[in-house]
Amino acid sequence: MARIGVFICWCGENISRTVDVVKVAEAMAGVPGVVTSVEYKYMCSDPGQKIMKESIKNDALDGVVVALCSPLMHEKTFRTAAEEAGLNPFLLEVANIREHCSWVHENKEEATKKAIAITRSTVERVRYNLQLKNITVPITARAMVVGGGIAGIQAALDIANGGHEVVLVERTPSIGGHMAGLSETFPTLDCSQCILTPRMVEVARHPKIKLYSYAEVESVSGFVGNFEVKIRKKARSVDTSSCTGCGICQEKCPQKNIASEFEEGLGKRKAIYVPFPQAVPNKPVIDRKHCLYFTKGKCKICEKVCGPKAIRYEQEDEIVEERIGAIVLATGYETLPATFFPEYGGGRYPDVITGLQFERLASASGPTSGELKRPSDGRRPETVVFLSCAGSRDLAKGISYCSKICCMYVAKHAMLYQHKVHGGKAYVFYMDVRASGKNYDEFVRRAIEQDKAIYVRGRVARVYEKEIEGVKKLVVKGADTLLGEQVEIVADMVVLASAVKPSVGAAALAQKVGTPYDQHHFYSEAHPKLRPVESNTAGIFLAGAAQAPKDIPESVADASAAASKVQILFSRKEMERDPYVSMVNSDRCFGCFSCEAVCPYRAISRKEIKNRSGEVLKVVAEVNAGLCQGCGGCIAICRAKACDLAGYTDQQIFSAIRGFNTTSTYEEEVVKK
Amino acid sequence: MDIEKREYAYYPGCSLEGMAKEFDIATKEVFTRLGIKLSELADWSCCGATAAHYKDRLLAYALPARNLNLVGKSGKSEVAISCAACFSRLKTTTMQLEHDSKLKAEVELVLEEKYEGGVKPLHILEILMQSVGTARLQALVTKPLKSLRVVSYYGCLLVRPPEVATFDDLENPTSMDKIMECMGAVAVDWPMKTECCGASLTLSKSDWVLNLVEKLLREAKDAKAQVIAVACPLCQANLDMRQIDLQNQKRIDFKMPVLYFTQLMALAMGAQKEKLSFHRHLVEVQSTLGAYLNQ
Amino acid sequence: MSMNMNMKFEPKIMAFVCQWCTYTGADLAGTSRMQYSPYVKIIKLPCTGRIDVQFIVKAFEEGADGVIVSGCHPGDCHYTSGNYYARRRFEMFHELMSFVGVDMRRIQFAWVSAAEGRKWAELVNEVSKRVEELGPFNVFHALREQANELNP
Amino acid sequence: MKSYNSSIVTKQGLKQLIENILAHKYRLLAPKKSGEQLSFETILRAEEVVLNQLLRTMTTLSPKEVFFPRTEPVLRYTGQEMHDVEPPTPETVLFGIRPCDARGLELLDKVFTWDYNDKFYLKRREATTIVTFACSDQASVDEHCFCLGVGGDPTASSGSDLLLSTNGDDAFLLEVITEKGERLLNSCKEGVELQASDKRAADQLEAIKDRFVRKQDLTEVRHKMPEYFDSDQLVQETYRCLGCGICAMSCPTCHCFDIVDEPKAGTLGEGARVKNWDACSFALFTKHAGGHNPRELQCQRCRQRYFHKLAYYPQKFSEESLCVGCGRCSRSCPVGLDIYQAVTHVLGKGRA
Amino acid sequence: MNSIHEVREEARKLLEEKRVGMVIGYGKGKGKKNYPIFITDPQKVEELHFESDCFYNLAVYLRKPEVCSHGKLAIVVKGCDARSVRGLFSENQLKSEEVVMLELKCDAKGIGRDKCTTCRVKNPLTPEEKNPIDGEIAKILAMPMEERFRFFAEEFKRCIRCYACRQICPHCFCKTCIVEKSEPQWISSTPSPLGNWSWNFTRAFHLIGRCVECGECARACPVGIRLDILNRYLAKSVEEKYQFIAGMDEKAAPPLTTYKQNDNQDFIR
Repeated sequence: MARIGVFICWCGENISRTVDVVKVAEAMAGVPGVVTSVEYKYMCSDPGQKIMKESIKNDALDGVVVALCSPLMHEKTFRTAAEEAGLNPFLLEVANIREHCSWVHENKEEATKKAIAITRSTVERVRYNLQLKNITVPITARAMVVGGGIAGIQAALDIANGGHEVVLVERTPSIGGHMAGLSETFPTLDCSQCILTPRMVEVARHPKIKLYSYAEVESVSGFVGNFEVKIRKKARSVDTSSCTGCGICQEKCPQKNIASEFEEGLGKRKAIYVPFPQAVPNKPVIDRKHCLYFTKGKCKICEKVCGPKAIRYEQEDEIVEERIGAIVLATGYETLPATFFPEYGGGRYPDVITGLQFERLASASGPTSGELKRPSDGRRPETVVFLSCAGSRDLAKGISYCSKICCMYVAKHAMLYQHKVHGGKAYVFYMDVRASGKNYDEFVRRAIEQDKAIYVRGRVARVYEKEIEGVKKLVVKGADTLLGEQVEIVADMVVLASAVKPSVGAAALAQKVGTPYDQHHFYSEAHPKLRPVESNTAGIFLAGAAQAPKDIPESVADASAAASKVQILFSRKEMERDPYVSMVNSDRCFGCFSCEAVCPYRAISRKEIKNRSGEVLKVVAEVNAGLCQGCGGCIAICRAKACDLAGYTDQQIFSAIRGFNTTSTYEEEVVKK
Repeated sequence: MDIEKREYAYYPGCSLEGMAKEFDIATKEVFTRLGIKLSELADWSCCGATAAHYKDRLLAYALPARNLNLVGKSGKSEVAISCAACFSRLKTTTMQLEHDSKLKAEVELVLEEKYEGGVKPLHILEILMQSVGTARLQALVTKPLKSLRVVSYYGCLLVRPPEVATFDDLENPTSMDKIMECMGAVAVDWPMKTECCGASLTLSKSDWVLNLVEKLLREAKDAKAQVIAVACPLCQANLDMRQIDLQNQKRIDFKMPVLYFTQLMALAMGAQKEKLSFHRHLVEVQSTLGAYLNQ
Repeated sequence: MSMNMNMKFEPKIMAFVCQWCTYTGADLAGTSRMQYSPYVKIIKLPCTGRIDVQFIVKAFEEGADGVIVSGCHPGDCHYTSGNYYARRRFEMFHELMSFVGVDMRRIQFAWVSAAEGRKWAELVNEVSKRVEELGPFNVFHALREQANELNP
Repeated sequence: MKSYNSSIVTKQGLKQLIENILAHKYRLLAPKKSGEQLSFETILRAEEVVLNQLLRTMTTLSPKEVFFPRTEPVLRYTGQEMHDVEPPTPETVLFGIRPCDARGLELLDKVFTWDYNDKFYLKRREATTIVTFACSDQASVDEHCFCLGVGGDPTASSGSDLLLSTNGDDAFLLEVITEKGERLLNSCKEGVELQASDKRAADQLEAIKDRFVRKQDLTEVRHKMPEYFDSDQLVQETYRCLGCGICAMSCPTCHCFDIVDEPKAGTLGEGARVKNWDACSFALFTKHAGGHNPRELQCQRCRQRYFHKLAYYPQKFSEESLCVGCGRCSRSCPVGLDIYQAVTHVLGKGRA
Repeated sequence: MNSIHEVREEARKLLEEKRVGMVIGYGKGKGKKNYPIFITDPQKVEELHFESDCFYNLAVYLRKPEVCSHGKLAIVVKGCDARSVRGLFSENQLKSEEVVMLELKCDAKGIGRDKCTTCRVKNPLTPEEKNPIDGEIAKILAMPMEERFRFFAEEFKRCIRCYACRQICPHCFCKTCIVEKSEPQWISSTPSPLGNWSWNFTRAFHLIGRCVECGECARACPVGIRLDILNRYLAKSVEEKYQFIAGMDEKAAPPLTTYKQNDNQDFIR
């Protein structure tokens, strides 16, 4: 027979005004197995808690119901108190008779009846509460950062400087990301490469950072603190340990007209190449799609000229395995290509370019060495039209969100343009100017007031080419909504601030890692306000524009925040978690694996049941308590009732249901008295 | 891509009975040459056009629904349409009634019969590009429109709204251009492909329409076009007829013939010019296209 | 049903709710002091995905006249997808229940977020009123009484 | 045994007799069509008894349910208190069972009395008068019947209190077998024309026996059975068994039951301990708490049933089998299992 | 395969080459009855038999331990059996490489309550037409709610819990059924009106998106409960709502173990 104590709170008048707490106590006293049932003015006060604690000891209670405010309020308080008194905290349940009863009902008899029912149901439930223990999970204090842009670099450095090993995985041949390709940065107009490259070098030299460039995450298994990651090192065709980075191969390579990814297609590169001079690692890679040896079977010039004999045509992709405790996803963004905008002639007119292309044109290290020239004919553009919100905030284009960084970089572009082409005209078409950030609005004002950028509030409907006096010009047709007029501008160049979207493959990576993403494939944070750099999957953290459009300062702040989350996790050898996890009765389980299908956390694995001679008798589900978050989806889908959820067992719910629907005659009489 | 069909139900629409008679004639001519039968629906009625669509939502769906049912009754599941507006109305109706059961019930009440659904309205451009294909079109050309500079004008309803008009790019349609190229002509890129001509405002706000038409014609002229190809009777009427007003009111004479694209096709395929009713156009055709007409 | 002829019918309605959205929404209704019908009693679960149809059947077996099932709106699930699976399960449950003749006005599924205290109060009132009008779930209770008669 | 008189009664007379039974407030149970089934149900109006039908079709379930219901409480509890349950025992007339069923009851009597007198069964037995209908129609016997092979007889009177059989087109022969039967007849014969007769069903219905296709004698089988305990052939014969409980539940002599505590829905702490039919073909029947099951395979469970019927019961109680040859189990088996066929087949083939 | 002769030949080969340990098929019993038979000896393949009253769903035997102990199996399948086998594949009860299906066109007429009249997988093994509302379902749908309730309650009341429906169903493969679980005992095991209702309701629910409409449950039921109507109705709903037909594609996820973000939620407030 159970020994249950029931403690009912008046909450001053909050409960007692509409619930006759004395009657509730009296009614509970008559319930079989309830050995003590008392009410008190403020149960949560020290003397109130003391009543409960003493009763736990003196009455040898093995279950406690506290009837008071919402469990979200004080469940923790009373469980801690119960533990102090020597009772397993999970043997205590809260009956919510304030938020769900006294505050929402006026009729005292009805409220009292309902309070009795709530408390009774909780008593019935608590009979079957189990002694639970928080779960401890060992932690491998080693992190993986995916993505070597500024966010990934920052996160890797912060974690490594905290004393933990970091594995940094970058898809392209060099780290640096988009930031390496930017000209100047807002709102200070300092040179992007000047601030970034020292960081890149630091990564290369850091003893705690293991860099896998030209590599991708192949698979992830395991759970927080205990991931096992397979990384595919793509064949570089160059032995990076013997290569000295002298660059002679690149110089001599005869394949020279390949559009450079780093130059956003505005410059050329060779088939063996280092993406940009400051690349980390500064080792070339052979682009097998364009290499003459790989496509035609002969050439091998690079091999011939290579002093240290570092060329490896026969190299294959290699899979390496790493044990990891936490993962930071910093896979960044890309922007919509110009071809996405046929109405602006993107792809048809070479002088309609994207913002990132403009960055390269404006960059001192770019294809024009920082001189602004039209891609079509190399002429200096006398008039440039910048279109912000190209694709962003445009439901017709399937993008509802604001790309956030464009307002600022468009202002920057207008400024840079003015600095480079004196007397040139910069028009900016905008919907709103969103410049909230330190010194941001001042920056935009400078563009308008000092650098005379002409801001036109409105959108552009069409851009088309027209030959005027023997020169191909771009006619920009739009609306000036402030004047309520249609405007037409004859320009030399059109720059689209095209929408930011997650990198290609972001969703595929999320699926490998087992973390959710939104309809645009941006990674979802666990809580938009309170847990912005954590994903819903324990041990997976987010940094930078992979989660939403972000500028550099934000990405860096994110990265440091994620790094700090990782270090909090790594600060202990073991991690404690709520014990609300699913469990499988392998005798009842017959391996249909419906649970596996519905588990959002991939916490269900398959276990073979063998006999003594090692033959597999059956395969059953097994819950990985490290991954399970306790949603209980597996239980509802299980026909055999082979699963159950600690803390919310079928038996507890069954009893709670029975407890609710039953008001014994005794209890009814108590109410009527 | 569909295997080429040999027969379609055909919905000409009111304009093609009247002022766009030549569109009807030319279309039939082209399809006959392609060996595709267009069986005109018996007892078809008006689709409601823009008028019904402005005035009465129910009527705007009930009228096309009636005609769609006729298609079903004729034993066909696809109906070919020349007029861009008719196409838009019929297609919109099929899509709307599929999802809106309340509207469907109302329409059925008006029709006094069940709306059966399952009919696919196809614009002839769609059929020519997707089922017939450029190779076959090219093969039928006997009198190529060599070096004739054509700008294709799609207007609004062939590409908008994008949910309805799905067969070509919303912002930069190319189907008519490709067909013109098949006919041997030079398909000139120009910026006004999908700009509006003013449509039915031609009666109530004729000055607006005049402005729009002027811009269109000017761009065509600037692009050195010799002729504008269209697929919509109202576009044709506006572009053609308003040139006379421009001449009268603004003293601008563009002399730009505006032809249905099937007229040009028929011509390239060797049809007799007399058959194609060029005389019905207001802007004189002979002087510009003489060389091609008299091939 | 222990209903005296001259007593008012007090429906028994059980609500199975998820702890993240609806339970918290009901708390909000409380802190906002919204007044509503006292006949609905809540059982808290981690997620609508945890709600087994067996709970609802059992509630009726034990004498419930109505049932509410409520959780996070689609897209808001704390566990990302529990409510999506639940939604399908409940749709088919709905199909089966109505096919075997259970008046589905007695069972209400809802999405009530943590911010929708008002919606919770309205939901409770609406379901309570509807079940009150429908009266006790006599056809089902009859099964229970027949079963109890077997154990005289 | 005292010999009682027989009488001839017309169809009309029989109907009157049934009406009188009802008028005397007996609870009358007889086969009645419900859905597509024929089952024993309480009769409220005489015309509900369709004589032709009950002669021709056998009920799916046996009448054992009248004495040994599929579920019945054996005690009740409220909180910590327990209360005895007295079975309701209205004076009952069980009308229209077959001679095999009546014999089945005699076999069950031994089970429910040998070490403990099961009051639930016995009180019901006591309160019930049994009016048997001999298998006297051409259609009464079908290809599943094999009572002759297990010591039964389509016209036997044992186990019955009154025995009815057809006598020409519109009349019946009514034999009084026991005093209980006589008491019933005496209290209800008002207005029933009884014409004394010296016939007995057994005498005039010899021809029915020719209808049997299953005549092989199984009574001697019990001595041979132990040899076949590990027979592969028996395994083969029962390989297709799926482990449902239809055979046991429709059997007039299967009597295993399960005891479960049933909480009373809508209450807490109240409930009853109930006795429910169980079946040795269920996998759970012999499953131990630790998970081991001594009868792991379905063929072992099947064997248990056959051996219980034909070997264990005869060893324990009498020379009779616990099978009365009614054929219900093979009639209802969804995979066509057949105790008669299995046993004759295996024995016919000799030792495996 | 086109005829039983080809099946016999294939079965002989499979057994002789030891590619399977047992062949499950139909054999001819006495009279005109056909029973499931289990052949391990290649000499005995001639006992395999097939005609219009071979109505069993043999897939049920694939989960019997004594059958499974023979290693790889071959099974004669009609449309419904094949659907069941594929359903078992999809729920990880069998591996496709462990079962050889010997497919036969079926013209079974069924027995008694024509379980085969609503069949749509006789040949080929794809649905022949859209799941029609059959008369019996229409009859139920025409009833007012309370009448429906009474109809099914009366049906279920007769249940004696022999569990033949469960035992004959290839898809009721739980080793321990929910009704055999105590603590908590969600469904009373006592054959009383209340427990019977919950039992039959729950079984129908558990078969949603899994039942292949073979009708064996209703055929087996000794007290004639119309379980088939329930299951057929649910199969129809699943097809309409989720475009899913059980046992057609072994790779397809059963509909309740998956979802779409835009699933219907008209019934949710």
